Amino acid sequence: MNDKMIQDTLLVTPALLVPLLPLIGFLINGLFGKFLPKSITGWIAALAILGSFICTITLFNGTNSTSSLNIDIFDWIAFSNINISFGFLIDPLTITMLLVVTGIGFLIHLYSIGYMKDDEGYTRFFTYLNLFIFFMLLLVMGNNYLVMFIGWEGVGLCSYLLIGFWFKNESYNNAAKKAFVMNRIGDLGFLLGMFFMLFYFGSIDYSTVANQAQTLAPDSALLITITMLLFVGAMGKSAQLPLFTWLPDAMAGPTPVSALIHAATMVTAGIYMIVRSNILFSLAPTTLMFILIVGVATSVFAAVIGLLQNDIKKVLAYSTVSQLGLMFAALGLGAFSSGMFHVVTHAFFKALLFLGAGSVIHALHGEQDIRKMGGLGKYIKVTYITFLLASLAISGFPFLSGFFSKDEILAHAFEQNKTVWVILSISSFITAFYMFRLVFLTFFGKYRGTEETQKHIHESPLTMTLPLIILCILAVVGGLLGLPEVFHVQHAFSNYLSSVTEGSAQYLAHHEKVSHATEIALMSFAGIGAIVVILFAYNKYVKRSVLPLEDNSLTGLDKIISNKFYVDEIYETVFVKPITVLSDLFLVLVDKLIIDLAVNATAWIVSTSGKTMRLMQTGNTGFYVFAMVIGMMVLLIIRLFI
Amino acid sequence: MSLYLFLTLAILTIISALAVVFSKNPMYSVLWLIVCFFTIAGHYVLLNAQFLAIVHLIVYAGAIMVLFLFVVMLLNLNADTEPHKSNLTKIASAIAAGLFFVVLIASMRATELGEFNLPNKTSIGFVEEVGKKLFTDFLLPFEISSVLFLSAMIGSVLLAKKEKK
Amino acid sequence: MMTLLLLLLPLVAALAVLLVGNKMASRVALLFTVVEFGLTIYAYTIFKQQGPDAFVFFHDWISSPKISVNLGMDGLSLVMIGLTNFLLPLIVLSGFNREYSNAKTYFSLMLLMQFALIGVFMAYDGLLYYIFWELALLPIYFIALGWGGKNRVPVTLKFFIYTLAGSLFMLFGFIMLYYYNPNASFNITDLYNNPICSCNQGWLFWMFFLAFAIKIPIVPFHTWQADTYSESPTQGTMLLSGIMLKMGTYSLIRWLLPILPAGIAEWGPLAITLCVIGIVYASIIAIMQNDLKKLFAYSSVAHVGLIAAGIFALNIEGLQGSVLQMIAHGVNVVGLFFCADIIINRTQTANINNLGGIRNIAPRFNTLFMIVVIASVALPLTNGFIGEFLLIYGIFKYNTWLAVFAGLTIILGAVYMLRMFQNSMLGNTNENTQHFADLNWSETLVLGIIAITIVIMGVYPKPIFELVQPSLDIILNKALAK
Amino acid sequence: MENTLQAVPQNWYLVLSTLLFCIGIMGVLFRRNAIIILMCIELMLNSVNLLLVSFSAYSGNSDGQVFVFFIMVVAAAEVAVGLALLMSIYRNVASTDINVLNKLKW
Amino acid sequence: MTTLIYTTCLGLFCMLAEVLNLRKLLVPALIIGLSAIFVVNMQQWGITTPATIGSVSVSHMIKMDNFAIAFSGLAIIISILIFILSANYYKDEQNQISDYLSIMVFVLCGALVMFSYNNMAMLFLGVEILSISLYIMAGSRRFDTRSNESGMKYFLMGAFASGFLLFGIALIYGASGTFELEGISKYITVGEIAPMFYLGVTMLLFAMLFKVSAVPFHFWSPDVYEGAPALITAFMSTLVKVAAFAALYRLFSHCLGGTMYYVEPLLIIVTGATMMVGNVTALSQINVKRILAYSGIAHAGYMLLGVLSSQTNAASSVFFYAAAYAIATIGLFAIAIMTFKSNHSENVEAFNGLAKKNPFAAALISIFMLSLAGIPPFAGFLGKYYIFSEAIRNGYVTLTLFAVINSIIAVYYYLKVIIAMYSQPANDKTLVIHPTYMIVAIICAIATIGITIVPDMLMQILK
Repeated sequence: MNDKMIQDTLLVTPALLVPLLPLIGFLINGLFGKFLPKSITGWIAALAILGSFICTITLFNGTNSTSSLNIDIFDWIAFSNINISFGFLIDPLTITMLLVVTGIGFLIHLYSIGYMKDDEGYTRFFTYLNLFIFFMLLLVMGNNYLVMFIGWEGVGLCSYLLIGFWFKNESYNNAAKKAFVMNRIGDLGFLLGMFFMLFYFGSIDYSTVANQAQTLAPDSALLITITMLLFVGAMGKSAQLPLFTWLPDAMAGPTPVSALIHAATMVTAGIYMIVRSNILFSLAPTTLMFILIVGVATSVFAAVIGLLQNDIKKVLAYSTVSQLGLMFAALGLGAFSSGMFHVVTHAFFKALLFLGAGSVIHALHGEQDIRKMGGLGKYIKVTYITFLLASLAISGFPFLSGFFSKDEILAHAFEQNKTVWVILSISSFITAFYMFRLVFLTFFGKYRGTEETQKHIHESPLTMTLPLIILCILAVVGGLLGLPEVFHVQHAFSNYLSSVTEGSAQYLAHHEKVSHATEIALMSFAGIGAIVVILFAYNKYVKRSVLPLEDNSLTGLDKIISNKFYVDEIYETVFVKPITVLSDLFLVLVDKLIIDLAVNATAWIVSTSGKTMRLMQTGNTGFYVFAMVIGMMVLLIIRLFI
Repeated sequence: MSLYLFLTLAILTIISALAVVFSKNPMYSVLWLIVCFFTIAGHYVLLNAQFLAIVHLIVYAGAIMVLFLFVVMLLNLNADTEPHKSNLTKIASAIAAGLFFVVLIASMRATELGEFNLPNKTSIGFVEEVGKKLFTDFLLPFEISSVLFLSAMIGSVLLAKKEKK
Repeated sequence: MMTLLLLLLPLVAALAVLLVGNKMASRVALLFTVVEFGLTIYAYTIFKQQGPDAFVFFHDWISSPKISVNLGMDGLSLVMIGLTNFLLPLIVLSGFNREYSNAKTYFSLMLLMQFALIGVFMAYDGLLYYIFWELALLPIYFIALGWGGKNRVPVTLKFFIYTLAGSLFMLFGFIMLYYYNPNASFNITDLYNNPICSCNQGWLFWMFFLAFAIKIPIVPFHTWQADTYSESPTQGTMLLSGIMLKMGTYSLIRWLLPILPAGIAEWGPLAITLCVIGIVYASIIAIMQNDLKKLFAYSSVAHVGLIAAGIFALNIEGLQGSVLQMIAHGVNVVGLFFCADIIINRTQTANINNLGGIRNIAPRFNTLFMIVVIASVALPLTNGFIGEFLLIYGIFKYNTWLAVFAGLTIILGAVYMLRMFQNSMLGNTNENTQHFADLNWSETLVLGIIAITIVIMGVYPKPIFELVQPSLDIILNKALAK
Repeated sequence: MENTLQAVPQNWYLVLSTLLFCIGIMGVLFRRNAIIILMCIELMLNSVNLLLVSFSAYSGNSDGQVFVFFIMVVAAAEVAVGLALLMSIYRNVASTDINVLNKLKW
Repeated sequence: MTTLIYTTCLGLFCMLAEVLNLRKLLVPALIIGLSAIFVVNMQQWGITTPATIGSVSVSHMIKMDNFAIAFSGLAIIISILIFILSANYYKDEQNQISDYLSIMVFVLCGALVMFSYNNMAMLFLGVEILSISLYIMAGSRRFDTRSNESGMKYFLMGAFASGFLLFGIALIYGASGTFELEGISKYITVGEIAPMFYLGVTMLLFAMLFKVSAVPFHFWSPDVYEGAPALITAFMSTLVKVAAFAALYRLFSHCLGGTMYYVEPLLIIVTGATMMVGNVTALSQINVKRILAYSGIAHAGYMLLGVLSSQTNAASSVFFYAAAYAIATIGLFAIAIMTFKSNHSENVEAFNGLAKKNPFAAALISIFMLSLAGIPPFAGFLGKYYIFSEAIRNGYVTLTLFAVINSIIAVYYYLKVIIAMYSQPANDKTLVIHPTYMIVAIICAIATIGITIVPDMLMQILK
């Protein structure tokens, strides 16, 4: 047994503990939560995640960028020639995701302890949250697509549960249902993709699939089909056009949920999946092209909608969609590690933004409309500062985390396709604009709410602010993980992931790397652009104190945008209505009128002929004899002459 | 000679039979039926079944018809009490019976009863011959028919007995 | 011996329950069913050691036309019997704390049903199988007729005649098989090994398919179902949907595939298309159903349609999936109907629009109901998932587009199940639901066991795969050997 | 008399009996009076008797004639029972019309 | 032969019982006597010594082969069951009971003759003994116009049919020159067959079809069944139907088999029509006796399938079917008679709520109804199965399929009663079921299930 194997066996326990701890936390809270004091349940949940995080650190320390550890736990679906095991794969990509999930997950648990303190569903909340983490961990740790799919659907379920957390509200429930169903549409794609792999490759292990795929001709129909189907799955989960509408609605859930699930972790599962299958995707340039188009379109589309949203969380939601689009654009460009990098930095600042928004809402006792805020910077300083920094990060303010990760993507876009670069840049500027519109309207100027609420504005407790501060630090310095080579350092992040992504490099079209000078120019352009946009926003919302109009006084394009281009309405008319109509039609017309009528008509014919035939029995002997004679005659004639 | 005798008898038989059917008064019907039975007895005689002819007369004309007459008189039936069927049914029944006759004859149309040889025994219709047969070959049916009579006897008594409700 | 014991114990139990009187009936029934379940587990251990040979029971019955009491259990039978015997205690238990007029007959009929069902799964002689098949119809009919809803008479009548109609065609088919069989017997091995002229297999296929399609039911033979489900008493519905429908799918595997391969080759494509159409069709209808029981009924049509489609896909994945899904659906649907019963019993309404807010006041019920619901929308790690995964994959191997169409079930299933759950459980309470009491111990026990089973099966289905694999291999070989 | 069997073709008897039989049938169809129907049935039986006797005579086999005895026996019994039934009905409904007997139908 | 003689003697004893003032002892004595006769009957099993009276051989008249013995046994059992019922049924008519019972014994005599006849004369006499006795019994409620009507209708049509029977026999005799079954059978196999003979066979067939109440000769049976006293209806629908079928079957299996090809198309039409008319018309009936009459017609259709299959020794199938049918019907009547009495109604409503008043009786009725409907595990199912099997073996596939469809229709009206019992509210009429009725019903129920469990016991008899 060599050293590596010893090393590996030592890592199995922590690897198993990583998902197990949240599961245990879930079970304890779920089964016995009722009997435990309320305060303890939150801490149990948080500590479970902390445990996972510590185990993840152990894993991180125990491995390096080239190692990958495969743990088969048991045969799950195994008979005949099908063998799908339940197992984990620990490699740099997994560990990256694990760190994000458990790390941010822990912070958000911590935050929630404060945030949810007064909620009657406190224990339930943490139960769900732990379950979510468990599934998310399965998603990223699985060593084959089906285990990933468990997590994939599992997080969907938790998302459903958490969006509809306040289940007394009908519209929240609708939002939850919508999220689940839309995800399921994607899931069907994923499932079919798996079928293709299982059928043609005989396995759905990552490694086998990758190996088998390489035996096929690049861009073959099969590969395109598989990757397209997988991407459909990713579209659902990561809220890409046209399956994005659930994500803004998902903001119905408690804010920490939005932070954890609908910003930092679950929605990035699609990106994780594509990066995980990077060899497959790089073999299918057509799909990559498609991903690029979808990503870019989503990025701009969502950003535009974000411009006119007035709900603090909705703005952040569209921003998330937009950023996800950016990430997919990166993937579409073949820049897998850049995409992942943005996932990480995005997790930091977007989680922070949501938590900050949560803190604002907490301070205002549930007020979410930015038109009724303003001037909050004075009252809640920690929140204000962290929120501001996060906004700067997302806007691409130089040298904050978002700046680096975005630039990396933009640089790749510039290398390959100038149009894409232009569009993404615009989208990035729009982002900067609406983010600062949000910041300025919330924290600057005068308070626009009632006096009554004003009195109660207070800073959040430490359990809430601590995560804000930690995340803020990460959002600020997170970019250091991936300092570009311009700064004459190794790109730490992409190096770390290189073992995962290098396999695909050979299949990607090679583009001339932009020179360092150009890269610096690009960075400057982006940075300066962002600053200019921020200043413009400052001018508009702080200097001139322009307030967003009431919804019903909007006209023209504004109205369309603020109504999210009526996408929901279109879906309603195109899919939902027809199905309900079809349902009634099937029930009434086909089921009742055609099929059942056919059945009943048979019965009716029989019974009516019974009623008719009984009339033959007239009770009259003469008739009977007559009928007998006629009968005999007919029979004789039949026998004799026919 | 016997051919004419046969024809005469046959025509008489048919006429009297029809008269049974068409007589309005049940009494006439009964009487016509007796005539009919006599002609049939005539046929029996023609066919060398003298014993049977006698028995026939005794049983039918003597016993059964008397019974009929008795009932008809007892119930005081006459033409007025006879309910009439509608003409449609009458025509229909006549046609039906006629058709039935045609069908029956048609189904026997090819009946060739083969070369006919005069039976070497002409005495088959005599009492001795018939009696022997009846008490040897047909002994069992003969005895069994007693059961029939018993049953009919009890039954008739049971049914016709006058008794208070 | 074990075989006979397993078969006859419920019959004895049925008589015993009749004798003990109304008060003790449910308890005695429970006792017997639990013992029976224990026996099943014991049988499983024997099976593990000795294989199916340990359970062969053969006795001549009728000499001409030859019918014998030919019983046995291979893996497939054992699994189905396991399902029956697992569900029966739950079904009996679900009848606790309810008032039934003439309870002894009620529970006795349930046990009689168990007897017939076990017989169906054990019989290796065509006609014996048929007798049990028909026998199973009687108790359920009387249960529905005697204890059903107010519209029960026409509904159950339709159910009875409809299913009986199918069965009689099957009887006819069996008699034809007998005369095509040179060995002149109904013995299953003889039937398996008897190549019937493919000219006759086509219409023979329909004789059998009709019977099974009505029982399963496959669209368009399903119209008896929704009404019957909603009019039957809950235990009846559970028996019907949980186990009795599985008779149809089981029979497809056991009797149709291997005996009429050419018939399948000829008509299988039509059958599978019907099944798949049925899946989508029933799901879409379920979306707008407001009656809890009818909604579950249509969902059941969709689910069993998928099972049947998987069987007709004629590959091992489809078959394994169908067996697993039969079990899973059996467990889940019993859970669903039990939940429906709890709701209807406490609120006196089955219309989901009149419900709502139950979650607020009955958290335990909510949690368990939720688990059953997610299992029936086939979330991974619940029992519903693996079955559906394999089934759709089986169909996929058969035809990609059919699989896409069949796969719609996972979307539509989510739509109607969540709609139902939302309308009935979430939201605010109203006058119907405000006094909703949470589960009592027996209800908790039933749903708890179901929930645990759901998870265990979803995580570790391997024992079932292993158990049925040899049987399915044989059957599939026959089915594919034209 | 000896030569009847030669003078008359056997088929004529067949036809005669059949005709008589059909007249009997017609009577049953034609009349509503139960007594007359009964008489018509007697007519039918007699046609059979005639047929049997003719067959018997032409084939020189006396079985047919013996059989006629049994038919007579049965006819007598039938008439007895029939008339008894008729009497008992007449007491109840004061009619021999069979159309009165139509309570049992459908 | 001995069976017949002893039975006749028993009939005479009944007649004399009134004179000897033994009415009280009558029924027990009858039952014991019939049981003894049953034993005697079964002892003849397999013994082929020709029947004699004194020194005169009558084996050309009667032949107690296994077929006859088996059916005789069945008939005797049916009679015993009916006689058990009669004790209570006629308890208000003590001064006529011996008449009734003796006539019923004579019916049994007629049936015995019909099982064992070996000569057309015996067939004719058997049929007439049976029929004439039944005319009387059907009309035996002298002051009940329904009973009168029933008797009269039965009598008129029965006598009319007798005419055809005789005409047929006469034509057969004319062609073949004999009344003996063997002789006729030989005539068929040797040489040319006169058209007259075929007509004779057809007429004979018509007459027999009348006796089994096949369409279009079925008109009498619903009216007669409805009007006759319930016990007699039970008797008619069991013993008489069995006897008629056995006679018809015997006719074709022992004698006219060679002409099967000729009558086959007719029989197929009649069989199909009988099944259909019986089942379909029964659907809209509300009188239980009438339902059973139509059901009897339908069952006649199924049994005709057996007759069609007579060339491959379907005797055991027919026997089994007849037994299953008869037993279930008697059991049904046993309880139905009491229900009719207590409700003063013979309609289905009389059964309303029986399951609540007397669940055991309701369960028994259900068993009988389901057995008649041919649903496993009851005897009726196996009977149907055997018959269908035989029919298919003989190539009547389409006809069998038609029969299958008909059995589906039939379920509806059998369930009607069950539904009334189990789902309708009970009325306030008290229902007392006399123990003797219950005993009969229980015996029938046990038999109905029992012969399914060991069907070979019956099926092997006629192999």
